[in-house]
Amino acid sequence: MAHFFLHTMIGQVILTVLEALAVLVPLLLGVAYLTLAERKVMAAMQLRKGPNVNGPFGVLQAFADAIKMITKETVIPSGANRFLFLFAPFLTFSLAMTAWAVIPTNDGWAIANINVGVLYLLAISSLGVYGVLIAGWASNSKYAFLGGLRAAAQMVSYEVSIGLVIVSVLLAVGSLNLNDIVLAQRHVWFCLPMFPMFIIFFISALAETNRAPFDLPEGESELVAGFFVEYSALAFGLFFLGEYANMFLMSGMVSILFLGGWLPPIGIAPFTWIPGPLWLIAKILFCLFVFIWVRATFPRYRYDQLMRLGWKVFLPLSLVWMVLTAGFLLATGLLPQGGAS
Amino acid sequence: MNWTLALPEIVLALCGLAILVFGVVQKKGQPFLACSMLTIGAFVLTAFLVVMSPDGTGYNHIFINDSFARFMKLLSLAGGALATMLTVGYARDLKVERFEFPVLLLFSTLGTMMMASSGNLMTLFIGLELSSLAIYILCAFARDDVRGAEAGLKYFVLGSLASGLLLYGSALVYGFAGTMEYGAIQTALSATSAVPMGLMIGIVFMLAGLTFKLSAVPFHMWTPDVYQGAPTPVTAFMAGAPKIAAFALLLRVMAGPFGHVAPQWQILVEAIAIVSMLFGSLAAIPQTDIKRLMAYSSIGHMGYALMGLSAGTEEGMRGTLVYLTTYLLMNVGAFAVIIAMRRKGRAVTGIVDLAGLGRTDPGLATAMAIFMFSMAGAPPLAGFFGKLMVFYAAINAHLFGLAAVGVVSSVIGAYYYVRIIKVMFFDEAAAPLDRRPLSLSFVSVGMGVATAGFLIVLGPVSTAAQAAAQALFR
Amino acid sequence: MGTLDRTVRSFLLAELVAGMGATLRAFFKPKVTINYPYEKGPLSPRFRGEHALRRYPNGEERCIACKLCEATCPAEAITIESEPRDDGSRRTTRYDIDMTKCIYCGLCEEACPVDAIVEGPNYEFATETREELMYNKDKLLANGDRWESVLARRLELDAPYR
Amino acid sequence: MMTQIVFYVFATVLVLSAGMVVSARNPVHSVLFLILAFFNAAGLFLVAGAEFLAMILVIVYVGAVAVLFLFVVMMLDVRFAQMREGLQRYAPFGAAVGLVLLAELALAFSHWQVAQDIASVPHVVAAPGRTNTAALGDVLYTHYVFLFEACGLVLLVAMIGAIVLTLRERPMGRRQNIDRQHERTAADTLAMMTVPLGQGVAANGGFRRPEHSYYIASVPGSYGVTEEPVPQGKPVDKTAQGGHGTDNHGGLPQ
Repeated sequence: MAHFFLHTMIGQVILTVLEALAVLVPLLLGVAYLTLAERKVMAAMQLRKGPNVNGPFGVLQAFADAIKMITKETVIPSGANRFLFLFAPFLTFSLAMTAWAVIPTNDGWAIANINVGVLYLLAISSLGVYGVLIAGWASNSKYAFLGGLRAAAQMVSYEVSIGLVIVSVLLAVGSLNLNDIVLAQRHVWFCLPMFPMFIIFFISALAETNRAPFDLPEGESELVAGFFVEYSALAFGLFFLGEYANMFLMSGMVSILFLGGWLPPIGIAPFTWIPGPLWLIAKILFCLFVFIWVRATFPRYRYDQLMRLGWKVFLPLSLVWMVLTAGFLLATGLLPQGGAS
Repeated sequence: MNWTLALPEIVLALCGLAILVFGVVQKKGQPFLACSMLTIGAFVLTAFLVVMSPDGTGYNHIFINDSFARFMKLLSLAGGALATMLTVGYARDLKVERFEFPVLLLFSTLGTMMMASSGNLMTLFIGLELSSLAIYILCAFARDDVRGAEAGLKYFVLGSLASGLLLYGSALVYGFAGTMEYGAIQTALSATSAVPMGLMIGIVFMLAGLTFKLSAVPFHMWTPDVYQGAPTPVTAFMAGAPKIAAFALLLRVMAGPFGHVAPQWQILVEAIAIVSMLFGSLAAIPQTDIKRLMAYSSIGHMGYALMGLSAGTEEGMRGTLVYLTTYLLMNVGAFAVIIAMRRKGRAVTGIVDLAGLGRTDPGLATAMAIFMFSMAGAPPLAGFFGKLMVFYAAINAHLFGLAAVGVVSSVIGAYYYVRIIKVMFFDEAAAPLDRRPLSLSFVSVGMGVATAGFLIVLGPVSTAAQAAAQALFR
Repeated sequence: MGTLDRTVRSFLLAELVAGMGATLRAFFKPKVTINYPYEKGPLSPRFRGEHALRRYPNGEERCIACKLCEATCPAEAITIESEPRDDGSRRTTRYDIDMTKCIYCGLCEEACPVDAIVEGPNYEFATETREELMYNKDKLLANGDRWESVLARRLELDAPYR
Repeated sequence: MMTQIVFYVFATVLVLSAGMVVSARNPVHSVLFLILAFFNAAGLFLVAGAEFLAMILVIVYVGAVAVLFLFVVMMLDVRFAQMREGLQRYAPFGAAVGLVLLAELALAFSHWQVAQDIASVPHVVAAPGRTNTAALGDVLYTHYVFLFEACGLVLLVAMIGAIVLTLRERPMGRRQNIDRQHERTAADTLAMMTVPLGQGVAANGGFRRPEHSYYIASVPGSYGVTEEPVPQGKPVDKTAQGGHGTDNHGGLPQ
C-alpha cells in the first residue's frame, strides 16, 4: 500500500513536501535559536550574561522577539513600490530556504541529489543580491538605496572569490555533486590540504552574508541598517530570518566543502557510532559559533578596505591557489578522471 | 594535435601579456616608449616566425596556415609595426602616451592574424572581435577629446551592428550546412545544385558584415567621422591591418566555402566595387580636411581591391593581394606625413595647411607627392602596379564595365590627389611646420622609397601573391 | 628578517588569531553582570541619588531656610520661600526642587549647615510624567522620613572624611 | 505529461516576461522582467536536461550581468516620459519596418533547406555516461581550445579597455597604503630616551620622532619635522625627504 502510494504522482508530491518540511522546520527553529545563541555568545565574550529573563536561561526570548515582530505594524513608506517592497524580504527569506534542497545530511540524504549541486548553491546564493537591491530601490529612500547598492556591490565582489575557491575544491573532487564532494573527503577533509582556501572561503562567507566584520550594509551603529532601513515588523523579520538562514546555509557549505559533511573526523569506532547527520549538525554549529565569535572580536571594515580585500587580496590568492591545485593534481596524477557520476 | 602551427599567434599573445605586465610593473616610470619598442620587437619576431611557419590545418580544422595566411599576416604585422612607430613621436601631444596603447595595437594585430588563418566561422568571428574591440578602444583612447570619444562610440555601435549581421549570417550558413568548418561547408555546397534562399541571405549578411570592416559603400558611413576623430596613428592603423584582415577573410570565405556559388555573390561584389570606387572619388573632391579626404580615398581604394575579388579568379586574387600591399605602403606613408603636420605644437589637418610645403619642407613634400601620385595610380609608382593587376584581372574575366568604371574613377580620383600636390608646391607658403621626430622621417622616407621603387620588389611580391592566391583555390 | 617575520605573521593572520584568543578567554571568564532588578551593586556612602529633607529626631524639620542651597545650586533647580512660623522660628513655606533640572552635583548638600537637604542612595525614582519630577516640600520630607535610617548611617560613615 | 506542463509554464512565463521587458514603463521593472525571463530560460534548459547550462545561466546572467544592469538602470535618472514620447512618434514606422522584415524572413525561411549530406557532417558526440558538464568540458578544452583561449584574449582586451577609458589616477588623493602600514613598527615612530633629571627634554633636542620615521619620510611638513635642531648634527632636509617619499605614498601636494 505504502509502496504503491509512493509511486503515484500525488504521493511523490506529498513525499517531497514532507521531506522539505523535515528540513525546514528544524531549520527555522535553528534560526530562531541562532538569534538567541548569538546574543548569549556575544554577551559571554563581552563578560555579560545576555537575555536570561524569559524562561530559564532566556530560552523563550526567541519567541518573545517573534511575537513582538509579528504584532507590530508594517509601515510602507509613501512612494514606495508596494509589491517590490514586500517581495524583497520574501525573496531573501525563501532563497535561503530553497538552497537547502541540495544539502546532503547523510550519504544520499538530500531532497534533491542533483549532479550540479554546487552550481545550484552558487546560483541561489548569487540571487540573494536581488533581495538587497530590490529592497533598497523599492523603499524610495536615498539611504536605503545607497545601502542596497553598497551591499550588492559587496556581495557580488566576494562571490567571485567564493566561486574560485569552490573551483579548486571541485578540481580535487571531479564532480559537482555535493554527495560526491563529501565522499571525496573520506581520507582527509579538504580543510587540511586547502587550508588557505578554507580561510578565504570562510571570510568570504562572512562578507557574503553581510556579517561582521563586513556588516557594512547593516552598519547598525552608523547606517542604521542600510538597505532595510525602511522596513518594520514582519517584513523586517523576514529579512532577519533570511539573513540568519543564510548563515546556516553558508555554514552548511563550509561543512560540506571543507569539513567533510556528515563524515566523522576519523573512521574508527567511537566516532562512527555517532550518526552522520549529527556530525553535520555539530560542524554547522561550530561554524556558526565562529561566525558569532568573529563578530564579537573584530571591528567593522571600512568600505574601501572591504573592496580592496575582496578584489586585491582574495581574488588573486584564490586564483593562484586554483592554478597551484590544478598543477599539483596534474603533476601527482591525483587529478580525478571522473565525470561519469 | 599540431599546436605549433599557431606558434606565431601564441608567441605574439605571450609577448602582449608580457609587455602588459611589464607596463603595469613599470607604471611609475615612463613605460610607453619601452613598451612601444618591445611591441615593435614582438611584431618583428612574430613576422620571422610567420615566415618560418609550416603549412597545415590544426586545432580540429579551426586554424589554417598556408601561403595566403602568411602573406596576409605579414602585411598585418607590417601595418601594426608601422602604426606603432608612427605613435612614438607625438604620443604625448596626441594624449595617447600610455603603455596600454601599443599593447592594444598588438592585440588588434593578433586578431587580424587569427582572421587571416581562420578555418572556421567561429575563428572568423572571434578574430574579428578581438581586432575590432581593440580598435574601438584605440579610437577613444584620447578620452578627454570629444571627437575621439565620438569616433570610438560611433565605431563601436556600428561595428557591433556589423558583427551582429555577420553572426546572423554565419548562423544561417550553419543552419544550412550543419557545420562551421570552411571545408565542410564547401563540401555541403558543392553537393547542392540550387542555392536555397536562406543560405543566400546568410551569405549576403556575412558579406555585409565584412564589407563594413572594409568600409566599402554602402557600409561606409562611419569612415569619415571615425578617421577624423580617432588619433592619427590609430587612423593609420585602421586603414591598414584590419582592412587587410577583413580582405583576407573575404577572400578566404568567398573563394573557399562559397566558391561554388560564386555566380550568386559575384554580381554583389561587383556592385559594391563600382559604387565604392565612384563614391570614394566623387565624395573626396569637396573635402577640406586631409583625414576625411583619406577616409574617402580609402573607400575608393577598397573598391579597386574588391575588383580583383569580383573577378573571382586566381589572377584577380593575386591582383587584390598586390593592391593591398601597395595600399599599405602608400597609406602608412601618407599618414606619417599627416602626423608630421603640426604647427606650434598643435596638429593641423586642413588641406590648406599643406600650402607651400614644397618650399618650407621639400623633403616631406616630395614624400607626400610620391604617395599622392601613387594613390592616383601614376606609373611607375606602387599604386600603378596594383591598379594594373586588378584591371587586368577584371578584363580577363570579361568584366569590362567594371574595368571601365575603375578607369573613370581613377581619373576623377587623380584630380584631388593632384590638387594636394598643387597646394603643396604652387600655393602661397603658409607658416612652416614644426620639426618632426626621427621616427616619422624614417617611416615617411622608408615608405616613399618603397612606393617609388616598387618596381624592384614587384617580382617577389607578385610571386608571393601568386602563391597565396593559389593556396586559396587549392 | 623583520620584514620576513612581519610578512609571515600577516599571512598567518597572527593578530586576528590573537584577537580571537582574547575573546575566547573572555568567553570562559566569570561574568561581571549582576542580575539587576533582583541584585544590586554596592553603593558608596557618597552616592548622590534622589534628594530628601531630613528632620531632627524629635520630628522638627532641620531646614532653617538659609537659602544657601538655593544660592549655590548651579542648575537653579531649587526654589525656597520662607516666613517666620507662629513660634517665631524661621522655617520654609515652600521648598521645591525641579528634578528635571537637577544635575546631582551635591552642592546643596555641601552648602547645608544643618544637614537638612541630602542626596540619598535611591536611584530608582523614574516617573511616567514630567510633573511628578517637580518635587515639593512634602515629597522631599516624605523621602527623608522613608530613608532616614540609611541617610543617617551614610552621614556617619562619611563624617571622618569631611 | 509532467514535463510538458513544466515546459509550457516556463515557456509562457518566459514569453510574457520578455514582452514586459519591452513594454514596461519603468526601466527598473524592465530589468526585473528580464531577470525573470533569464530565470525561466534556465528552467527550460533544465527541462531539456542541460542542467549545467541552466545553472551557469543563472549564475552568470542573473547573478552577475543583470545585477550590473540593475545597478546602472537604478542609478541613471532616466526620463520615462520623454522616452515614451519618442517611442510613440516612431512606433508606426518601427512597426512597419518590423513587419517588412518579418515578412521577408518568413519568405526566406518558408522553404528552408539543409544540405543533403548534413547527417554525415562530423559532430562532437558526448561519450555515453558523461554528464553534460563533463561533456561540455571535453569539447571546450580539446576541440575548441584555440577559440577558448582566443575568447580569453577578447575578454582581456575588454578589460584593458575598461581600465584605459575610465580609470583616472587622482594624484591629490590621500590613499591608505596598507603595505606601508604593515611594514611600520614601533621603532619607526617611537624612540625611548633617558632624559636627565632637571634638564627637561629641551636639552635633548626637544620632542622629535625617530629618524627614518614613516611620517617624516612620506609626509614632508606634517608631523615630526620640527624646527628644533636634530641631534647627531644631521639637519632634516625637507625637500630631499619629500622627494623620496612621494613615490610610495598617495602623493601629497608638494
